Amino acid sequence: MVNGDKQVDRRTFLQTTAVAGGAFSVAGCMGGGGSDTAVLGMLQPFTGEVAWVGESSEVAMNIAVDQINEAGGMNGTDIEIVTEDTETNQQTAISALRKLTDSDGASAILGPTSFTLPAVMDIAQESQVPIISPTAGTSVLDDRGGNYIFRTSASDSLGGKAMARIARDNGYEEIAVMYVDNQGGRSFGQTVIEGFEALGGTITTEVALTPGKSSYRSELTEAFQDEPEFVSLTAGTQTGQIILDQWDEQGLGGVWGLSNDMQTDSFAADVGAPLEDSYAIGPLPGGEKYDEFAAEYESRAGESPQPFTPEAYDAAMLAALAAEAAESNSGSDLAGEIPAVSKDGETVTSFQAGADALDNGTEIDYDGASGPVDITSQGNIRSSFAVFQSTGSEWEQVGEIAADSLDF
Amino acid sequence: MLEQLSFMTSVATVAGIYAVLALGLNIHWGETGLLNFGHVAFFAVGAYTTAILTIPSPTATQAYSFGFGLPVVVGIVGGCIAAGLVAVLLGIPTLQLDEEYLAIVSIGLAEILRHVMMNENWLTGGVAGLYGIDRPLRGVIPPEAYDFFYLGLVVLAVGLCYAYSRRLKQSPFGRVLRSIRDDEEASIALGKHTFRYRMQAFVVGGVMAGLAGALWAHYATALTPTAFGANITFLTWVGLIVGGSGNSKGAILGAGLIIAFREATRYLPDLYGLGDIIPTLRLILVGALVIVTIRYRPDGLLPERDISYAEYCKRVEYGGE
Amino acid sequence: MSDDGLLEVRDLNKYFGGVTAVDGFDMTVERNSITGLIGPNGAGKTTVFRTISGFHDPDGGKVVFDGEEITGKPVYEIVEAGITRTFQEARTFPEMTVFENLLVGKTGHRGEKLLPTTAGPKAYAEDERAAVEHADQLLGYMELAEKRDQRADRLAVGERKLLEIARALMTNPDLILLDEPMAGLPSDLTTDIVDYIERIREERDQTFLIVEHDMDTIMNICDSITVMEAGQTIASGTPEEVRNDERVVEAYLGEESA
Amino acid sequence: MAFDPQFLLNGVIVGSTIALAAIGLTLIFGILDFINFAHGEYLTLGAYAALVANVALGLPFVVAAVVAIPITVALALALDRVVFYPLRREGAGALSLLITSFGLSIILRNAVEMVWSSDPRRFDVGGAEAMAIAGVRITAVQIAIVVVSLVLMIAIHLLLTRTTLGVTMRATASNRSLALSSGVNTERIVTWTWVIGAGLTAIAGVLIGLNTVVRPSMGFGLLLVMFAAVILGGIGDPYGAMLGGLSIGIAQEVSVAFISASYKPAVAFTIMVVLLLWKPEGLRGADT
Repeated sequence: MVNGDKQVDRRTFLQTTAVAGGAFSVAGCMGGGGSDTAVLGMLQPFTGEVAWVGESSEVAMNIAVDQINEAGGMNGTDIEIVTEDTETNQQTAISALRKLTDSDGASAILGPTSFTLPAVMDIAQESQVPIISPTAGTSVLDDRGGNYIFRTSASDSLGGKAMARIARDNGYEEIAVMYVDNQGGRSFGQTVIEGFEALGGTITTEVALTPGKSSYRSELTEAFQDEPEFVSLTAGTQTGQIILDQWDEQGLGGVWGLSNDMQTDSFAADVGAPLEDSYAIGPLPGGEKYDEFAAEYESRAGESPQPFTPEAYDAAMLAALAAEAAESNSGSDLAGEIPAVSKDGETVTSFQAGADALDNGTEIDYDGASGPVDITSQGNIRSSFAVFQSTGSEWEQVGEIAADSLDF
Repeated sequence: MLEQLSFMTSVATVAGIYAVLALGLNIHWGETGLLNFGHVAFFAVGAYTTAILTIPSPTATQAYSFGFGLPVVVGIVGGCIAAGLVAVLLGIPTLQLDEEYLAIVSIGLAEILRHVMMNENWLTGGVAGLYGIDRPLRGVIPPEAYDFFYLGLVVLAVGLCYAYSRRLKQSPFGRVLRSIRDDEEASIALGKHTFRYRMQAFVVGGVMAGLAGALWAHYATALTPTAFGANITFLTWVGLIVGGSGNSKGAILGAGLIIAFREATRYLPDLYGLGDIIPTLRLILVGALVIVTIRYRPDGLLPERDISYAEYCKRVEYGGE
Repeated sequence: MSDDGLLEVRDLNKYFGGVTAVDGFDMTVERNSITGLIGPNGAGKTTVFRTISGFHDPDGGKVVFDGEEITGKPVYEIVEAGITRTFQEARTFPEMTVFENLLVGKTGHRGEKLLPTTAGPKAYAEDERAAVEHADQLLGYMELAEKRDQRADRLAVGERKLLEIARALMTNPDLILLDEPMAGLPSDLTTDIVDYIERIREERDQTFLIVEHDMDTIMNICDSITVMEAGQTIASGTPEEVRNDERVVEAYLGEESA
Repeated sequence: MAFDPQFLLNGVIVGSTIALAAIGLTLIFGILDFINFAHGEYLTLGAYAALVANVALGLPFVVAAVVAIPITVALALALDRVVFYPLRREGAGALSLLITSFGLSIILRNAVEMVWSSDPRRFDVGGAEAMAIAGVRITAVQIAIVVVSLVLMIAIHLLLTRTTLGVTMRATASNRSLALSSGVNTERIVTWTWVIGAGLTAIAGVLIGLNTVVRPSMGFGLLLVMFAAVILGGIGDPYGAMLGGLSIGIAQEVSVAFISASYKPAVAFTIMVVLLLWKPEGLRGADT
């Protein structure tokens, strides 16, 4: 390389860089967790294809935190949210988690998704800060959770079995399975296959998809080559919609069984008439509590709640209630209380009610926007699923699959 | 402040790992002129090899089929060797190509490798990855001091790679590498078997990247394919270019700066409250740093230094020490 | 042709795709001579040159050097046998100093192997000392000592030519192949180079083979000249003989009128 | 089971758009002598320019697509002036340009995401339904995509063979030792290279967006595939790039019938690596 006259000499450059770096660090010391607030960290993707996850769950978490702060805060201390971007990348996620636990002194971490959760769970455990993920369905967590790792969303291994049941219960004997080839998609898709075969059905084709491609026509051709009448699809809304649009365009027929990511009314409306009679699974609607949450969400974000937002709201609530029960905002103290406040006690649906009950020495059972949210000692929730069918413009609940019927 | 120190320790550890990567890349590009854009491949091979060698054998629910439960030391050495072997395999087809071809083919090979990691569950655990990777001397070092211990280990690795790079640089071997970088045909004309040199340099740099991967595996304790995207190669390149290629000190400085810059920009939201656009803005800043450095400081902060006649005479006089 | 030629090229053939570049070419280079290989554009000189130095594999014929057949051997073996070439455009290593440029030329240096390098400088100290001394001596000989710490890309064109020849000498060759050494040089520098070549031949008992396009430039420096056209040898002998050869005149006239 | 020709058709559709974008990349590669990592972002910018014209301003799709071309070209030229030209003037090496282009790629991609978010968007064109023709399903839009791509490729052929500019460009691109050092009015050729390269790439972006969706990562996601096409065709060879783009598109789609679809992205690279081992000078071979 040629040294032009524009060369900045080394000292100037180093000084500039050092000053800039120093300014950032100082700002960091001032900005992060002062002692007058408690910090809840949020670790989600905010850039790239799944940026919507971070953005929408931040809205949900803000709703929860505002309500908690209005009720006097967590153990009398106002909560501040610090968000960090995982960039859906293990390395960044670890650095970001370290910043939240070490630098910001977070009491608990909400997030991340299946992509990065398995990669950070040991580190959270070591740092003794609980992780409550509203978004990680991966079956890896089935027997790795508990202690410091919890989630408010159902495991893919349950979701997959529920999907298998829907297909079987509706009389389909041969189905095809498509899933995006990432942490979340594959564990869900694989359990659909295992579950459906366990129920005596046959899988005609299994197609693993790379997310983020522009054309899935060949994958569709492959999946529909034996003309299955039912195809299970596990994908995010973006990839899902491309696939369904191209399926419609190609006129391939059959009905779909869609994973919970796609069980939103905006998705059903966007795909529209072709989706009529297709199925989706989703969490059992949380009744009144959900409606209340949905209304608040809509007023803040200007759209109906995205998938996993009620779970994000509940995750924040659980963290705060656990802190109340532990009478401490330290992560290692409150972690142990997370399963305890979620089940077996007086049913509460708000932070205020829960905090009051705990002050009176009553055990509580938090029921939230996403359902009863009962956390097992393994950190999972054991929830029932709702079965939805599309009317061609929205999802309509047509049945329920009880948690007990998924033990096969 | 203690919390800050702890965070700084983890940033320094990551920076150290990148420094080892950058030192390896410096052997490739800085010394030999190999346009390697698939550096992450060696990193990944080092990481997965040590993971597979050290994790316990799988239980029924786990996707992978091999876990040997060997000591961490064996794993790290194994990771380096495997990375070296992969360098030989990748080198055979690619090192005979023109440099631009090498750049693109090496990206391609790294991508193929990433897809293998994602799909071959029996070996790598697939997208679910490998977890519970042991850390050296975990039971012996007190937990509160462990991060510092591990940082020490990484610093040691940086020191070793630096010392070795320096030894290469000052040796006649390094001189031949530089001659190949400057003008391969002229080097051939002087009777140098340049393919062999390119290959040896490729392996040495690859082994360093493998070491970085092994260190990463035992630091992160979990591996998933998402940790091995092309952005790692790119970040290493940026570090090397900013620091100064052809200069080992520059490689270390650059890697440190780029990681510090990446982590420091995390504090941006606290400063200005720009809200939603902050994460994208951070990445834009990293991009801008690259362009600005290349424009105003093309040889990096610490450019390559010539070895003078006097130094040669002196070295020969003291019997080479 | 005598049998004790240092280099003997016999019936050399080389094709590129369907095109014949060299077609049964013969030549001999006598020991301690300065031999010229000339011919009009496209005659195949460069191909012959590259084939002798090992940069091309011939499709037929043989090259014998010092009694040993080196046909089709890789460059590093040919250099080891004692033939080193230079380039028309003086290819030095631009980002290395003059002194380092010379050091690279040292052959058979233990320190250029990875294992001794790893073991440390002591393992190759002897060879390095020899290399430094050799380079030092050549620097003085070629009057480049003042420039030894200069990076090669900062040298003037003529100095670069000298450096390249000095670097070739570092390999201790018996035969040096010069590829148009005078190309692109102003006339005073040309004289300089010619002086150096003659001096080296006399003082260091060196043999040169010079490939040149322009006949006049090398008439007064060569002992013997081989002329080729269309891949074949059309004449060889002393400059005087060659200058008066009809076919040579024709070949060069043909080019001028073209 | 019999091989379904549908795979082949899908490959032709995908391949023809890749081919268009790859022509631009190979010309820039050949003439400016560096690997432009930001090339994919020009594709994205083209698609978003058309999207804004079509959806936000309500222009008919065809008009929007045409409007997108000058916008992308202007952007590419402006970026060249600000980012690449100063480096070229100082005689910076190919690597400086390459690394700079990678930095530029990050900036552009994230800027697009900042402005339009990462949500996928669609053009406002009528809903397409596939027709069954000779056992394969194809939509009217897809027929249009293939036709437009073909017409543009023919146009490029005429430009490269029938105009002085084109001939000079081709000569410069294919003989890289000549590139930019031979003293012809090089900056003018550079300008035209960007105009043609960015223009074609913008159209490719619009067509890809039309075939599927428009999103910030669409160009970057295709970058490596385009590289593979360029290498396959031989650097600097526009016809090679067309052939390479088509072959890779077809190979990728057809591969789904035989191997796991999650290996699909690796197919392009595998072909590229194998070809380089077998024939390092590219599909069409060297001219010498």
